Order: sequence, then structure tokens, then C-alpha cells
Amino acid sequence: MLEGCVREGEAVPRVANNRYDAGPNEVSEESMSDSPQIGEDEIRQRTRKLLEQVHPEKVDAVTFRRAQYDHGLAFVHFPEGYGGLGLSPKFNQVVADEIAKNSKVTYPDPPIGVIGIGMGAPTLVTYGSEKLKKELLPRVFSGEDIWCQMFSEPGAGSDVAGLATTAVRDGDEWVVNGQKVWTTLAHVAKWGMLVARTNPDVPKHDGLSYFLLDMQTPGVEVRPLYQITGEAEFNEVFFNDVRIPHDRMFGEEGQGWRVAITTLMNERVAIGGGGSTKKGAGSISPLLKLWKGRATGQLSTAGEAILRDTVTQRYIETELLRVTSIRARAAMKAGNPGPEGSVAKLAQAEIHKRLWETSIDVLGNDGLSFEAGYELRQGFGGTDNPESLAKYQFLRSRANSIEGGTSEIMRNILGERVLGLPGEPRVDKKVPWKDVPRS
Amino acid sequence: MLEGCVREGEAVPRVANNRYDAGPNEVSEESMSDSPQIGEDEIRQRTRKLLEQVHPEKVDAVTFRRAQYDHGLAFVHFPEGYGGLGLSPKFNQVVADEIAKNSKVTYPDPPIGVIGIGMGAPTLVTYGSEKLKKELLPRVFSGEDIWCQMFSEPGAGSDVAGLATTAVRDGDEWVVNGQKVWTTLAHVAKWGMLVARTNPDVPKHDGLSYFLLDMQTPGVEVRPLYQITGEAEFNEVFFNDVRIPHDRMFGEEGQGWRVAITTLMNERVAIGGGGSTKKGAGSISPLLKLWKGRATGQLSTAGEAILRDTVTQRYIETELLRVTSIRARAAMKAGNPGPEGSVAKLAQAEIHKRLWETSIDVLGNDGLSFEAGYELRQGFGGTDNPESLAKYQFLRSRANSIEGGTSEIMRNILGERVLGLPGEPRVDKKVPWKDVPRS
Amino acid sequence: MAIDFSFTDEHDELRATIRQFLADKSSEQDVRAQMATETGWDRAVWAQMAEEMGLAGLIIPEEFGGAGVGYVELLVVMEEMGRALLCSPFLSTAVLASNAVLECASEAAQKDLLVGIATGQTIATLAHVEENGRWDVGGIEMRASQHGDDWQLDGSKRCVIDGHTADVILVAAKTDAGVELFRVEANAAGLERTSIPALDLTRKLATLEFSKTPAKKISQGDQAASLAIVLARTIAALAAEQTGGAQKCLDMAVDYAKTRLQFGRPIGSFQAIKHKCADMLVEVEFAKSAAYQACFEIALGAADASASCAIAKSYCSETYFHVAAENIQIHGGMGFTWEHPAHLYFKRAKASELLFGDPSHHRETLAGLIGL
Amino acid sequence: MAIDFSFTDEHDELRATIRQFLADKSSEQDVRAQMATETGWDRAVWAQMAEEMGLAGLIIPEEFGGAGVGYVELLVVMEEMGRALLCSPFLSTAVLASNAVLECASEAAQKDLLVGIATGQTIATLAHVEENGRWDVGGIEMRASQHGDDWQLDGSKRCVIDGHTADVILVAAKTDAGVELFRVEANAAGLERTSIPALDLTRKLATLEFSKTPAKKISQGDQAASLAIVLARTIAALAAEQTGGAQKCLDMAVDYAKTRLQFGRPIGSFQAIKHKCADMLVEVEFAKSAAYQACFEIALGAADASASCAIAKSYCSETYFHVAAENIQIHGGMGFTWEHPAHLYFKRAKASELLFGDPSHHRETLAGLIGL
Repeated sequence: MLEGCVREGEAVPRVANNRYDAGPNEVSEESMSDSPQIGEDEIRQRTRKLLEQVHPEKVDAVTFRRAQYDHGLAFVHFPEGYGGLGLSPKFNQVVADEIAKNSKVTYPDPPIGVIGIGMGAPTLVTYGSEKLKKELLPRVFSGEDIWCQMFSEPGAGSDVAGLATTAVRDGDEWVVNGQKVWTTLAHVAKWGMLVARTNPDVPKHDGLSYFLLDMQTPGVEVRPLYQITGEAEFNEVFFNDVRIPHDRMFGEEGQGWRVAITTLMNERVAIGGGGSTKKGAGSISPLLKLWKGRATGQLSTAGEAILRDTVTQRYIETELLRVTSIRARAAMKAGNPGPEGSVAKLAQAEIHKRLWETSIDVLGNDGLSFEAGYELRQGFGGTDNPESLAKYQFLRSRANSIEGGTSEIMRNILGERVLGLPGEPRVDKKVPWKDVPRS
Repeated sequence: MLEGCVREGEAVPRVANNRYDAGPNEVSEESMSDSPQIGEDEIRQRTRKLLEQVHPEKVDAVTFRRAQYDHGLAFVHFPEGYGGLGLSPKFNQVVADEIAKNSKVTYPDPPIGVIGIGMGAPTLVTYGSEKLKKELLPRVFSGEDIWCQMFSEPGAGSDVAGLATTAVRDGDEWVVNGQKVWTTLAHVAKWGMLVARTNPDVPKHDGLSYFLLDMQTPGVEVRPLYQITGEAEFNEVFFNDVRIPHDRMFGEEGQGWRVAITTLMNERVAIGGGGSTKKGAGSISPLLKLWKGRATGQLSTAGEAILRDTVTQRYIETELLRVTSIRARAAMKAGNPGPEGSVAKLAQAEIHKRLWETSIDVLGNDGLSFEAGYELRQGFGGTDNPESLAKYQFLRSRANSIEGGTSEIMRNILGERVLGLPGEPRVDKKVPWKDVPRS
Repeated sequence: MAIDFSFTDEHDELRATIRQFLADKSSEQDVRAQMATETGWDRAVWAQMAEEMGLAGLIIPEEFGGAGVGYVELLVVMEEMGRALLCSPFLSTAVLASNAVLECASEAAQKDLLVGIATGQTIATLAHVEENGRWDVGGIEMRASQHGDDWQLDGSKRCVIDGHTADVILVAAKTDAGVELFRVEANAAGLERTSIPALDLTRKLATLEFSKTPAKKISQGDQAASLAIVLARTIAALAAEQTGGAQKCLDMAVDYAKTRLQFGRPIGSFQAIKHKCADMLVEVEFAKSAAYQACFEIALGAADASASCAIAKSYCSETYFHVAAENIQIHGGMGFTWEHPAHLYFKRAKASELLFGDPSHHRETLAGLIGL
Repeated sequence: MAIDFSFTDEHDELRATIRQFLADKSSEQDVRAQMATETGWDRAVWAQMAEEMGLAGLIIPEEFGGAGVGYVELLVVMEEMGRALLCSPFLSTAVLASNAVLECASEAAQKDLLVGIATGQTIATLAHVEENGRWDVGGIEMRASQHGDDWQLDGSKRCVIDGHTADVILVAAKTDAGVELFRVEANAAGLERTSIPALDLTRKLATLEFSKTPAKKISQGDQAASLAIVLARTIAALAAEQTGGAQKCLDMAVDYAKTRLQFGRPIGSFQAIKHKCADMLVEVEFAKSAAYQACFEIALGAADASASCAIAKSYCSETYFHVAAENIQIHGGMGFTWEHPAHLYFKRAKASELLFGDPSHHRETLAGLIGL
């Protein structure tokens, strides 16, 4: 999602400087039952038991993952009966390791399921009705249902809490009108997490409610949103008198912001730079390949020396991003998340833009061509060829300093939440939402 | 002066984006009588007549400049009887040229007189009492009296209108208490232009009054303010029950801000980069000399190429600063000051800091020594030796982005007055000064 | 008397005329339409520019049917074209090729070509870059072979602006005399033209392959020095175009910052955005200073114009790219979408930064010229 | 298992102890006092650091009377010293000279010297830079001449840290075997030591002139490779010092931004200042990552530590200079005065950037090491 409401998020618990410091445990702590008797060995045993009953090498993903859910090994940090065992989230890794150890075939979370499994499930288990939990948790984990998230709006980007999509109560239903944007997977999703304004007469954070929307409901229109590369990673979603049963509301009426924070807290965003990669690996490696394979002769000796120095700076930046990310994870493990996480998000955006600019400079005249072309199409432009990747990322990376919180908002967060600098005078607080100027 | 109240200056006339766009004519327009019959030839004649009576080669500066004043050739844009002829300020140059043409010896405005002649006189002629004008205008022009300006305070830098030095009425006198800072020439000045708060119960700009203070008055204490180089270009001035006669007030009680603007409008600050210099001349030339005379061998071939590219960038920046300044003056002459002036002030500060940093990098290990030493002393560290100058300016130039309006304030001015972007919510407007939080 | 880089009323009128014309003929919609075509520009508009506006022959002497005006007028025109992101063969034909013919070609050849260019009949371009990728004259390696009075060209030329649509291609190739200029017709035998899929769809480039391609030598003796002047003048004009594009990006960003509200305030009231715009303004004003100085010096025949041209191309390239990128950032998510024009300027900015050599190349040239 | 660059409780205790010690012994007042002296540091404090805190011999093996701890402890200590702007011969004696002796000297010579260093009796330094100004081993040109068993040195050495106060000067000079290490006593004949007027008064440098100066060769065979390691480890430690100084500048700026009111608001509530501080924070965190990685890798004997050392010196130098400059800017006029400490950090930052080679020099080293 391109929005970044946790960036602004006055309501975010102090514990997490921003969502990059927050893991699933934010939720699990609440729902964790003490079962001291269950330790790592017990988990491994239960996993092997699961494998005895259904083995990935013999069944398909849905069958296996449904069984994994029934054994409480889907979200071990969820309560028993909801795909979990009420344990610490760290045991999820134990389950995965044990499966990998005993099966050539594994069925990890599918990329397309990341929103439902990573963000939807924790929200559902915390705020959903009993009926919805029982019905939907297994299906989201099994991959049968794809979820999407609908928070951002054209008029509510950095200021997502100012959103204007309305939901009006009508008997046992809510009638939704408005528009959302930057919605990944909306065109294939069964369920959508929707935040809408149910009360315009209170300050913006207090008038929001959270709904689970069946994307097949009449009045929901999904349109691809094409971007700088000609591709559409995201969608726009329009609501025209869309009706949602009241029991699809998560939390209470007016609690929408709080529920939304839970969703975002659980967004599984790798801390900047995917720190687990080795030196010279990760985002820097295409540039290193391009540099080593560059056509010589185009640059003068001096030009080579200058560009080489620039490439070396890019290497240093990505290397330090990697180390900073490792430090961030170490700090989180140690239970005292420092500034490293927020720092990494801001730094990564700026570093990656420079990184791909330099890659084009290394390509020289070859950077003048764009072989992939700009036909409008849906999808992500993944490629392994360093040159094509550089040309794609040169364009795509412009959004790095916008999506998931603009660099400007990140600097506010670092300044206010990390450094403790005072905020600015606010004209949109303690004022009914309907009285706050909007574009 | 290090302060920059015009930067903030809500009260500045729209005509001038900031004081760098403002020439003496800002004032002269008001006091200009139409005498169409007096043209350039007449001015030249009158100047030659002056030279027949008193010739610089035969008399001293005071005698000559007093005579020049009596002939109305001191400030030709001032009214007759006050050292002027009520003409356009452009004729001042004609007078200077004519004198230079007819005398080997000339007595131009002495540097030490710049504040009195450039800023004091226009303020005095506009707002001073008849008595003060008659008494002081000749003396300030002749160089007998040195003036200084006392606006900024430790607690009022960018926000100079928030100043806290108080003046309380006591019969025919005002009693002043408080402190000023960044006061050039205060230790040698006879007269000081002082802005003090005479009413704390009204918004900050409305409670100020403007005084001309005899610096020899009991209770005035001047202390040198030593800076990063060990030198003191500026002073701190302390007021302890200092008494000023009421007739030394310029303008009315409460008009102090308006009078102060007049003073600052007339500050003769060369537009960035002293645009009249030739290519490669001016602030870039020491670096060019250092580069051409550098000790080779310390840097690798690549190191040389990289540093050479950096030096070239410094050349480009200073060259474009020069051209931008020429464009700014052309725009002013044409009567439509564009953004170039404010742009030049901001750019010059940042460019000069980089320029002198690069100079140190060119010096390499020689940059580790500071031959001038840091003994605390009064004065300006002028030098012609490129190496010493680079080392001095490397330190001194840090203030370029602070004095005369910080670069942050300049960006506000460019954003709001030039680009027309909206201001921020203000907590210090329409509020009695005494209720505005201060550090 | 020293130049003060100010424009006359005539210049201002010219600017207004061009801006109005481009508002009609080069709207965002028009630009997107041309981007999608193989040709890349509109023949009808070009005809109008040539016949009604006299733009095709702007710098061509009147004796050859041109307007015969100077580089200050060219500067004004290029600024406006850059601002409107005009898709046209102006840079290739009216600037690059025209300069090449004026500087390098024999009088007869000039007459032959310039009249056609000025009337808009002839689209022309210069092909000088080769596989080695160098933009300076020193990179020219192609050798022309003589057969009696006829010449033939073999080899390939890269990054030829409008190379796939030009009627006449001026090719720089080596003879025993040095670097000389050859005229090749679009339909010449053994000429293969391939339009490359461009990063910047508003200006098409082509790769040209020559095999035993008949060519007419239109220069007398070594043109290395003259070609260097042609390239210097072309980058000065391109710098003016970049400046116009940069100013447009600043205007877009400022307008958006005034009207886009978040947190109940225009985003331009936040210093994060306001100061970004202020820094963009400084860069744009400096870019103008650079482009203006280069073009005014050319107009006045200043001896050290080449140095100013190098400054202009290096500074204006960096400025245009930076403000185009910041414009996207200030627009947030919308600035990153296909439907918003911000990316069109961003791509034009990067492409024009690479065309004719990148900033550090021109800084190196400058360093040499000023003896660093 | 991979390093995660986290500190143990012991490290945290060490940090707390050092910070407390320096709060007592290296207040701003103490620093200014030492700046004004010829020596440049306080013998009593040094004695305490050696005897009570065991800092002089921090990285010297216990067999030689040192603490024998590793580079992570050194990192912690250097960070705190940089933060407090401590004036002391720690860098010259406990880091540079100690490493040189450990890496290059014969066991006997090690015993001779290290015990004295560890106890604080001996101030030592390394002299290797010469007129050519190069900081790498390749710049060493001075030739030692042998007379029987005795050696003599002639020529001059530059930028010798604490060179005017050191009791023992280790000189790198050439023999037929290559670059070797010589020991020269402070009172040796024909040794002239001149303290230079330093930009950074908190760390004194000297020029040393040798003429027929008797010296003792303490190495066996070419030490070029070992000396390179010594320099790499020294810049890693210096990078940690720079990081500590940078963190202090950030802290000063943030504290001031919280308490300084203008326009009725803390200046830190303005995004212009807030975002400046945020960017400083990013740089300081990255500088920590750089210094930590280098020192952790040295501590673990990693093979590619030299690359990390080059990264650390280049990145931490630029960060320290930048945040020290921004700290002045955020303090406004006051930050520019002599009485405010901001300029002390600014000068230390620039001097330590130049010491041991500037950032582009180390980037070039890095580029070579990673095969760019």
C-alpha cells in the first residue's frame, strides 16, 4: 500500500516507533495463554505428528495448510481453536523449520496471501466475531481466500485518518460510498479490510469504523491504477451504495482507527534492505554487475574514476543499510527497539533512488532505451537481468520515498517519536472532521 | 549584523521581497521633490563647482565631505538642505564619477561609516526630528560620527520582532534595560540605532519603539563577542537603566518596527557574489590559485580527477552566482525585482560554505594547520594569501547561512513571498507579546 | 558593455506567441498522442511551425530562407518547447543539423539543404555517435571510403535523434583530411534505420547501420573544430529546453502544494514542502543563469562561449533531473501514476541529461577550457 | 554465527564507567584548558587512565601488562572519548603505536615498549607521513642508513600525532628489506620536533626533522603489509571516536531545538529544524553501523575487516563533519561564537576527516578491495 497512516498515527502505542518495529507479537501478547509446558520440543513433536497425518509431498497446499491450521500450527501465537496454541510467535519459525526438515515439498505463505495471513488474520482474531473467525481464519491461512486492504484515498494519503469514504447505518446494514486507492490485489481479493467514516461530527480519528467487505458485493468497482512503468501494481476501488452486514464490522463503531493500527502493526515489512543478505548481495549486486561489465571507452579516465567513486559510495550506503537493519533486528530481539528501524525505512528509500540513478549512469547511452516498453498492463515488473532491472527500478524506485509513509512523514516520526522534538501547531485536532478543510 | 528581521518581517512592503532587492530609493521616493530641470549635466556642473571651492587634493576628508554635504551632493536623493537635492539616487554615482574624474584623491564612504551613511542617514532623514537631522546628518556623512545598529538580541534572532529589551517612559526620558547582540562597531560608535519594547501588552510588532542612543550614556556596556576564529567582529551591548531623551525617538511610540524596516531596507548589502567581478575572479579565485599551486603526489590519479571535478563544480556554482546577481541587478534597474535577489542571498551562503570546504580539501594535510592562531582579539581577519584566506573563510563562512537571515528563514521568504506558498499556523500573532512563550 | 542577460520586449512577445501556439498544439493530450506514434511528432504541426511561425529556419540566414535570428531568440523558443514537452524534430533539424550545415558545409551544400529545412520540407539530423558511445568529436571512428568521385559509408551510428524519420542524415566520418561531413538520403541504398524503444517517448532515437551506403561529402577538409562548435551550440540550446522543463516542474509542484490539503492545511504550508520548493527555485534560477549566459555569449560571438555551454549542459541537466524528481515526490502517489504528467518530465529530464554527454563529461571539458 | 553488532552488559558497564570518568576529567572547561597548553593533554589524567582504568594498555596483551581486551571494548572507549572531546595521547599511544608494535616489532622490542605504554610511563606515536603527504604505506620514502649495527635516520616526517610530547617515536622507514619500523627516543641526537599550530587544538600534531638521528630497528623484514593492517585498525578506532563526536553534536542540536523558542515555538517544532535533525540521526546511525562493523570484524579476526575499516573512515568522517556543521547552523549565531563548544567539534571533525587520508582516498582503497 502506498499510504502510511501509522506514519501519522497519533494513536500508535508508544512501544512501536512505527510499523517497521512491530511484529505479530503486538497482537499475540493479548491473546497468549500461558502454557509453560509447551516448549520447542513439543512443537517439533506436534509438527511431526501433523506430517504423519498429512504430508506435503502427498497432498496439495490447501489440504495441508488446513490440517496445519487444525493442529494449531498455523499461527502458534493465536489462541487454541483458532489455528494457534497461544504461544510466543517465535515458535512459528520452529514449525516451518521442522516441516522443511521432513519434507522436500513445503507450502509456505504464498506471496499473494501476505495481506490476508500477515495483516488480516491478526486483525480478525483480535476484533472479528466468533462466527467470522471460525469461518474465515482457516480459509485465509489455506490460501482459499485472498484479502486486500482499503485504507488510503485520493484525498487521504499521508493524512489517511482524514479519509472521506462514508458508511451510513441502514437497519442491519451499512451503506458505503466513496473511493479507495493504492489497493494491492483488490482485483483478485475475496475480502477487503475497509475503513470508512461513520461519524463526521467528531474529530477525524474518532469517527472511523472498520469493516470486512466481500469484494463481490454489488456496487464495488475495481480499476487498475497504472504507474510510471506502465504497469498496475495497485488498484482504485469505487463504492457505490455498497451494503455491508453489521456483523462484518471489526471492533465497535468509532473504533476503526484502533483496529486499523492493529492491521498495520502486523504488516510484514522486512526492515530496510533485507538485512540477511551477504555483503555485495541484495540491491547493490545488479549495479556491481553492470559496473564490472560496463562498456569501456565511453568514459574518459577521469570520468571512470569519478563514476567508480560514485559506485563505491552506493556500495557503502547499501552495506550500511544492511548493517543498520541487522542492528535493528537485534535491538527488537533484545526487546528494546531503537531508532534503527525507522531510520532504515527512511534511508532505504533515499538510498535506493540514488542506487538506481547511478545504475543508469553506468549504463550511459544504453540508459536511453527502455526495452520493456510502456504498454499499460497489470502486474509487477520482476526481472533478473541487471540491465532491465536497473531500468525498471530507476522508474519504480521513485515511489520508495512515498509508499508506506513518505520520507517527509518518516522525518516527522524520527524527529518527534525518536528524538522527542515537539509537534507542530495542529489545525485538524479536536475539531469535528467535517469542519477540517480538505482538498 | 547577524539578525535578519526582514526575513521574518511581516511588515515589509510587498515591493521588496527582502532587503537585497531594496535600494536607497525605497526611502528616497517619499522624500523626492520633482526638479525636472536638474539633470546629469547640472549635477556634473555642481560637482565641478564644489571641486573649485574645496578640492580633495588640498583638504582632508571631513572638510571635503562637509562641503559636499552643503552642496547637496552627499545624498542627492535627500531633500535640499539635508545634504541632497531631492533627485533620483542614481545621480549619486554621477557625483562620485565626476569627483574621481577630477581628483587623484577621493574620499568615498569609509567602510566604518557604512552603517551610519547607508542605513542611519536614510532613517534619520525620514523619521528624525528637525534638530537631529540638522545636527547629525552632516556629521555622519563627514565620518565624524560612527553609528551602529542594535536590533538583535540573544532571545530574538530570526524572530527579532520578539525582542525583549524594554524602554519605560519617565518624564521626558525613556529608561532602557536589556541586551543586544551581533552589534558591529558598537565599541567605536557614537550613535546607536536601538529598537526597544515600549508596550508588552500588544502583539509583538506593535509594541516597539525606535531610539537613537548616545553610546556614551551611562549604563551602556559594550563587550566584544568572540567567534569561531577567535576574533570579535561583533559586540554584545548591555543596558542598565540607560536614559534616552524622548526627542531621540524616531517616529512615534509603537512605530519602531516600521522605522526598523526603513533602516534594513537601506542596508547596503551587495547582492550575492559581488556580481561585477569577472569570470574566475571574486571568491573562486583563491581556490583556483590553490588548485593550480597544489602539491601533487598527495593524491592518486583517481583522487586528482575526483577533486578536480569538485573544484570545477565550485567554479560553476560561483560563476552562476555571479550571473544570477547580474540578472538580479538588471531586474531591479528595470524596476521589476524578480526572485533573483533573494535566491542569490540563500545560494551565496550555501555555495560559499562548500567553496571553502573544498579549498581545505585541496590543501590536504596543510589544512590541518591554522597559522593565524586563535588568540581572542577584536577585528576582521582579512588576508590576501590564498591559503590563509581559505583557512580563515573555512571557519568564518559557517556564519554565512546565519547572518542577515538564516538559510531557513530565506527559504521561508522564497517559498512565501516569491512562490506564494501559504504560511504556517502562527502562535505569536494577534497575541500580546507578554503572552507569547519565550526561551 | 557587459551583458546583463535581460530580454527585450520583442523577446517577451516572441515568448508569448510561442507559449500560446504550444498551448494549442502541444497540450498534454497532444504529447501523449505523439508519444504513442512510431514517427513521434506531428507533421502538420511541424509544417505550421515552419511556414507560419518560421521556427524551422529560426537560426538559418535569410539568404537561405530562414529567419536569421540569434541565439537569444532560440533560447526563448527552446525554453517554451521544453516547458510544453513538445514532440518535434526541432532539436535535430533546426538546431543540430542546421548548425552542422552552417558550420561545416560548403556554400553550395548549404543552399541545397538549408532552404528545405527552413521551409519545413526537409527533416535533417546529425549522426556522429558510434558504438564507443562517446559524444565528443574524438569518438568518431567511422571511415568514409572514396570510389572515384563517390563516397561510401560503412558501420553504425547510435543515438541519432529523429534518425528514423529524418529525410537527410548528416554523417560525421573520417577521411584522410580528418573528420568530414557527409550527406546521406533517407532512402539511400544500404542504410538501415532502427528506432530504439526510448526511455523518453517524447524524443525518438534511432540506430543507423550503413553498408556501402552512398554518401555525398559536403565539407572541405577537417571539420573537427567546427563540429565541436556545433555540439557546443546544440547543448546550449538543449540547456535552454531543460530550463524550460525545469521551470514547468517547479510550477506544477508549487501549484499542487498550494491546493493539496492534508492535516487540514495546504501541504505547501509545511516547511518540508515549502523549503523543497525554495531549493528548487534556487536551482531553476541558476539553471536560467547558465542557459542564458551560454546563449547570450553565442549570440554575441563571445570567444569563451564553449565554457559557458559546458556549464549550461552540466548544470541544467542536473537541475532538470532533480526538480523533475522532486515534483514527483511533492505530488506523492499521484505523481507516480501514468495518468499524471510528472513522469513525462522525469523521463525527458534523464534522457536529455544523457544526450550529448553527462554532466561530469562537460565538467571535464570545462576544466580543460579554464585550465584546471 | 553472524555478528549482530549488539553490546553485552559488560560493554554497557564499561561505557557507563568511561562516560562518568570523562564527565569528571574531560568537561568542556578541561578541554579548553588543555587546548591552550603546549603539551595539549593532562599528565595526571593520563596516569589515572593508565593506572586506575587500564586504558593505556587496553588492547595490549596481559603478558605485557595490558588489559588484553578486544576492539569492541576499544570501540566503546573511543566513542565516549570522541563524545567528550578528550584531549589525550590515547590515539597515538594506545591505538596507533600499540598496534604498530604488536604487528611489526620483534618480541623483545614488544616487551621493551608495551609494558611502559600499558603502565602509562611511555607516550608513543608512529611517524610515517612525509612531505609527499600520503597516508598509505606506499608514501614512505625515508631511507634508514646502517652503520655497523647502528641505524641512522635522515629526513622529515609530517602530521605526527603528539609528536612533540611522545617519549618514543616509532618511525617507518625503508631498508633493503622494505619498509621497517624504527624506535627513536625523544631526546635522540639530531631530532628536531616542531608542534604545528593546529586547526583542531584538541589534538596536537608535530613535524619531526631527523638528521643522522640514531634509531633502533625493532622489526625483522618488510612490514608494509603489517603497517597497512595497523593503519586499517587505527582508522576503525578513529571512526568510532568520530561516531561518538557525531552523536554528541546530534544530542546538542536536539536539546537546543527543544528549548530554543522563536515565534513562540520551540525551533525543533519547525520541520526545517526537525527534518534536519532526522537526517542527522540517520547519518549518525549509519556511522555507528560503519564503525561497529569495522571494530566487530577486527575483534573477530574477519578476513575482510580492511574493507569495513575503509568504509568506516570514509563514512564516519563525512557524517561527523556534516552533523558538526549542522549543529552550528541549528544553534544560529550562538553556535558560531567562541564561547559555545559547537566549533570545537566542528574543528575536530574536519581534522579527523583529514587525518589518515580523506574519504575519497578510503573509497578508492575500498573499490580496490572489492574489485570495482
